[in-house]
Amino acid sequence: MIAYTFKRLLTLVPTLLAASVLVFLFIHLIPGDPAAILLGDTATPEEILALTRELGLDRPLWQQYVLWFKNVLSGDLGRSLFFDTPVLQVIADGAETSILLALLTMFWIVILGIPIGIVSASYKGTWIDQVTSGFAMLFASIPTFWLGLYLILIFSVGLGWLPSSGFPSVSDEGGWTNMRYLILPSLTLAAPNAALIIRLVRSSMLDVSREDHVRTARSKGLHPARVAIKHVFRNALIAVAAAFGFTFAALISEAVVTETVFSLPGIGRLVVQSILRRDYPVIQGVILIIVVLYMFVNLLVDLAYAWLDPRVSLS
Amino acid sequence: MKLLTFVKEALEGRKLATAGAIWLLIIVVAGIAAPLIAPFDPLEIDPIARLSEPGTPYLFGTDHFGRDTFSRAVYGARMALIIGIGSVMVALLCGGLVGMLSGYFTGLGHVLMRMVDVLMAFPALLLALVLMTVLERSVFNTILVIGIVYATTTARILFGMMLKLKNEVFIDAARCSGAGHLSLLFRHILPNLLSPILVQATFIFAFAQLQAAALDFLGLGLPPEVPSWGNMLAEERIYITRAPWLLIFPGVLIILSVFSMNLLGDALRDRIDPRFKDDIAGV
Amino acid sequence: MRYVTALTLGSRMISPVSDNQPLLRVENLCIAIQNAGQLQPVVRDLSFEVQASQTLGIVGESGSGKSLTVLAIMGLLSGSPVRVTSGKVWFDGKDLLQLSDAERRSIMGDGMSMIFQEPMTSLNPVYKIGDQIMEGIRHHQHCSAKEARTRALQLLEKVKIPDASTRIDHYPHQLSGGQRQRVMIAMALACDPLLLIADEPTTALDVTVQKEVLDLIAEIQQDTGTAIILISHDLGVIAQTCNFVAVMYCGEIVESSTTEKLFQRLGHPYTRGLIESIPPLHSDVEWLNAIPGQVPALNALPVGCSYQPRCSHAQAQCRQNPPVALLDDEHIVRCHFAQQLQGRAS
Amino acid sequence: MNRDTRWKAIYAVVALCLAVSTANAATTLRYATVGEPPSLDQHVVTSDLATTIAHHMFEGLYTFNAANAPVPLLAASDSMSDDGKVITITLRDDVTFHNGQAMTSADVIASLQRWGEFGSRGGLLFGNVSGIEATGDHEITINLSEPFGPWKNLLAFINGGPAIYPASIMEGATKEPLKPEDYIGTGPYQFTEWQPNRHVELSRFDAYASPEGEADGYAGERKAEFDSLKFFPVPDVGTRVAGLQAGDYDYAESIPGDLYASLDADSNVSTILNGGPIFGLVFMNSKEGPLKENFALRRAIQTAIDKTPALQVAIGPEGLWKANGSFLPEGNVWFNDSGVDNFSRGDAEAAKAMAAEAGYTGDPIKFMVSTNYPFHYDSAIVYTKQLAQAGFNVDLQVYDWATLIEKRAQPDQWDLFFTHHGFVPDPILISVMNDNYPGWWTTEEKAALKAKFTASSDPAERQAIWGEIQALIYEQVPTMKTGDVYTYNIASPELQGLGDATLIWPHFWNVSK
Repeated sequence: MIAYTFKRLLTLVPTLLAASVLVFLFIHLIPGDPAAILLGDTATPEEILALTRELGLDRPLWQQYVLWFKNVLSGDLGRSLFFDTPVLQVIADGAETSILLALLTMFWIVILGIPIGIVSASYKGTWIDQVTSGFAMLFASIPTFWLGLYLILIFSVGLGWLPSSGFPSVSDEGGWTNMRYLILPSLTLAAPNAALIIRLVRSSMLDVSREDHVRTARSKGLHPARVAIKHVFRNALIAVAAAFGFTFAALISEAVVTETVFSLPGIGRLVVQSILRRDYPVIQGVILIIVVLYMFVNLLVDLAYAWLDPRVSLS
Repeated sequence: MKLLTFVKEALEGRKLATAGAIWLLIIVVAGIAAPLIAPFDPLEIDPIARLSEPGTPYLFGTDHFGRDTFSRAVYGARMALIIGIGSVMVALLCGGLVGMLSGYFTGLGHVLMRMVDVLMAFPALLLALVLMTVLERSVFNTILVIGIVYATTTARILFGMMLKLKNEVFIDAARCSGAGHLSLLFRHILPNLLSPILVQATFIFAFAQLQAAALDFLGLGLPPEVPSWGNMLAEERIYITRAPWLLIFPGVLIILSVFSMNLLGDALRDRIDPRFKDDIAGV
Repeated sequence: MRYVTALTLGSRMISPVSDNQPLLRVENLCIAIQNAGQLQPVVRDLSFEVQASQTLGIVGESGSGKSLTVLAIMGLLSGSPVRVTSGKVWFDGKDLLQLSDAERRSIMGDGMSMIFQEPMTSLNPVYKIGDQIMEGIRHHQHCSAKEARTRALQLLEKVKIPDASTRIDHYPHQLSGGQRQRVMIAMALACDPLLLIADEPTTALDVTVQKEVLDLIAEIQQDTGTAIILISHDLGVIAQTCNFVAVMYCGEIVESSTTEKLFQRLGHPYTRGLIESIPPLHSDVEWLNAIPGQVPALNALPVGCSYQPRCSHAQAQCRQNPPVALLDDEHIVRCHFAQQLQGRAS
Repeated sequence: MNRDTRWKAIYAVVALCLAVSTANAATTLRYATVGEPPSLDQHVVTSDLATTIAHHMFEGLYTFNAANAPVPLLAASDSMSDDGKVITITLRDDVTFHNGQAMTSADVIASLQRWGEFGSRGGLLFGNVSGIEATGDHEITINLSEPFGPWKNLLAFINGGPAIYPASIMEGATKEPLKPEDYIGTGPYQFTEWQPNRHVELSRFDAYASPEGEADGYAGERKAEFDSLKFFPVPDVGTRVAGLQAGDYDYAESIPGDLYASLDADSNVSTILNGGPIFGLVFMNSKEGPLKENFALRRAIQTAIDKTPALQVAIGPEGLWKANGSFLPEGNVWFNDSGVDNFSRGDAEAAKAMAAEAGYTGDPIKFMVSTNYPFHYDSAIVYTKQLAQAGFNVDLQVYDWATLIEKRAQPDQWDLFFTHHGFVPDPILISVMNDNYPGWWTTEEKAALKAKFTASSDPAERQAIWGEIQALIYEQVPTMKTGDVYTYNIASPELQGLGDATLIWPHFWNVSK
């Protein structure tokens, strides 16, 4: 397993290298001069030129890349043009929000998506199944930001139950009760993804339930719920786990929108804001880290896959 | 024609999916005949009539420019079609070709699929965001960007299908009877892939609507003057309480259309050749 | 030891020689399949009995309804479009069809258990075989994991899995087909069932392995005295293992007898067809006498005798429902010409 | 544990709980801003957002009273020589920095010098300063090469202005904005922390020495009632409104005009108008392209536009905008009506004729606008329609703000662009007066009037010269004013002492909850 993980990590290297070039290129193709934006309205062309030089933005692109990548390897993602602090620190500041948001969202996805999917599959063809599958599909069809706007309107402005926006750190005053700030955003984010998991659990369970070994399990006289969970769902989990990598990617994408709607100080909003501010080092850093994270998650998914399915051997 | 019967068979006995298909038909008609249906010019500004409530003559009310929301919604249907069909075409042309060629010529395939892997490591919206910032806001670029994002998944899926098909007996038979690469790919293999491609296309169409709306919301999608449902939501979102109709109508239109497309895609997928069932992600 | 069976054909009970209550008695069982809103009968008015410690073989081509019959007895039809429409299944003094689901499940895998056709797919790939055997034991006997494991180990040894103490922790994919079928048998035997149903247990196996598995089943029968229903499309297999045979065609029993008598005096032309299509072992055959034609579709059953369109002896008379003929007190045939044909048996 | 220590422990726990509960009861003002400020260093940053936060911790020598007149803040008094070339400023001697040091003339000199050399608006004043020196512990002298009228306004305008920092911080400080750890000022609140994207927090400065006198605009007594001020970036306006209504924020800035009526009627929300209006400006390219030196064509464009419908569409309710052609609003000392007849004629026919006469043949006119500011975009849409009716071929180019800023620095990229300007107390601070500002209006007529304008320190004379400059703007049209926009903010009704309107930036001294 360790050897396999190591090997997989090695195969990530070329992908990562290619991704880093791509990230770098994308960012430098963006129109907009960071120096001009930093200096604001009243800057003279001379001042802009001076700052451009100071930031090293006047060198050939490949030199900038080599320099950047060398620094990345030593753990230095550069300094934010906007905050004038190390990029890593800017990202770390946003990481708390994004990680907690992702965890809470995953929590909803799992506690909503999996049981509803199991129920839906167990009552296949009945009204229960039709209602749950119908709603799952409906929720997968709602634009995230639209849902978020209405959740704020109903639960924050209308009922006053939950905070509308922002997220004070859990290390600040309020401690873990600050998690209530993440309830609406995480539900918004979970809705389409839980819907996806419901449908996936349902369809893989239906596939598995047609398999012979389920009949064997039933012939042992086991309770249908036990058959559904231990034999059908457990095997369906293999396909579901494989989809979690995809869910993770969807989560990151939709977090960009959700964090914007709820003004959360997370990495998703950081990307949008940094694009608007032309804060190249931050955009590069965030995207690079997300790409690495995504590959890492995919590795975890593969490991989980092997762990869930004894037929898959890691070699 | 074969595809039409395929769709007809898929919809048999599925009331909700049939209702969805009818709704989509309405959207298509509205989109094509927009100038005939829309009572007003969707761009005509009328400061006096701004933020009028739904009623006559403004069926869906007006926005803060005093533009008729109903007319904009009708033209929005046209834009939804353009975005959907455009993205599907880009995704299928780029992704489909890459996927098919990679699956057919395995040597080349490994290289191409590695490149697809690299692109897939970028989460969809993030990739779209960065690409949109590099390019400028325009209908064409939006289509291109969304198309490229889904081209990666399409390439993957078609690659998988090709690997399965390539070893089927009838392909061997055709190969033995002297069919060339081109003829094998397009005369023998492609027809077998048409229905799964159609299913994939419905899902891309549906996702493209959501992606386009998200890009519009972030201010990085279609040019703001283009009447699209996403822009209508993005531009008027501060009026959520002041003029609720401005968010409800376009929002419901997006949801219904994506929902219908997903239902249709689901029905088609259930009808599809079991060989490919696992390959298509969908919702 | 003399086993006595009583088979009924149609609704008429014939010669219940038994002096004690049969272990299993199926009375007028009708099974139908839900198809586009209509109920399509698949098994019609089926009746038979199995005494304790008896081995009954049910033989017939695929589509004859033999598998559905045993699935109905087992109670495994729920969740499929197939259901029992009428009839009774008496097992151990209870009518299984009248029991609640929970009562039914308490019998499944305990008093009655089943081995399936596909050993490759009938085991759950994600659990160790030991755990799969233990699951039924723990469920029915409420014992500790340790006890269940000891029992599972004994069972594996009993079905002659080599190196059972290691194998118990293997996953199904690490075992060969024959071994998996042995595991299936071990699993079915876990709670010392009174009745073991084996649905084509050897069809998917190599010929050499087939024999080993059949021998094993026979041996277990000897040892434990469990009653067995063996289902096969291969009369040869049945002949090797069973002391009673029922031949099914189109959802009906067309002939039944002790194995011995069946081979002595062939009653039904269909049975004859089946026998002629057995490939003789150890001999080079150039062609087999396959029965011409196909099993008719359920919605296009012929009038009168169902076998009549394929039967070489068919006459106008065969368009009437055939009578039940008793060739012997244990040999029953459903054919217009039962008496005439038997003489021509080879 | 014996009896005694057990009781002690219980007391300690109770005391701790009390301490925690009072800590929780600490009053915090929660302010939803439109975004994240680039830096709070007032010398080099001109963002209004930065000043909204920073003027609670940094103070200048002067500030503005409610009538927008400059009055002493850290200064105690001043005098000027008869020739108007030597200014002597006496400093207050009771002022302490947040680091505990007392403020002396050394700090003031160091701060003014850095601002003069590197500050955004420092060059305007220091172009005329020949020397600056400490003439006592609490007295400084500024020597001017020429008399310079706007000096006190420039010293009072804290945005991009001369905040007073300790000399130790100023040592080696250049164009680079100060780091947060160097945010040391003299204001009623001091810097606590800045969590990027999350909040900027200021806390009460207990050793604050308030200026004397009744509060009047930014002048007079300053009392910090809150324990801390927290500024949260909430870029989405809908979220700012919802957040305030839901009670997550006490104050939210920059709210769209269309919501005014409903928010004003909402008893859970109070609305606060911003005193000084902002105004939109459409700059014309004086360096390149069809508009270069073609003043007649520029006037034709100006004639084609009717500003009112754009304001109606972009802002909404009547009370929140004014189709006012004077660069500074009515009631302000700089208000005048020279040239304003041409402000908003909206005469397509006349414009067509004027354009033909100016030799316009239908060349495309590139008009850049950003969607980051909805009112820019909304107005530009209306203008484009009007210009099209007058026969102009307008190529509307929509960018995000960052791209627009880059493009406008390149003379070959544009002919018109839309921006807006904040309220300023002295017209010299208006961007069109800056020769380097994109548009590059540098005609001889402008240069002559500008020289006259800065040389005078007589208020009446300066006002008259400003009138001439405004007339010249309407004649040469380096930029078109689009009208005054009164922005407003919303607050929780629990806030006491806000007043009905802010002067320029909202302030939270003398405000409590």
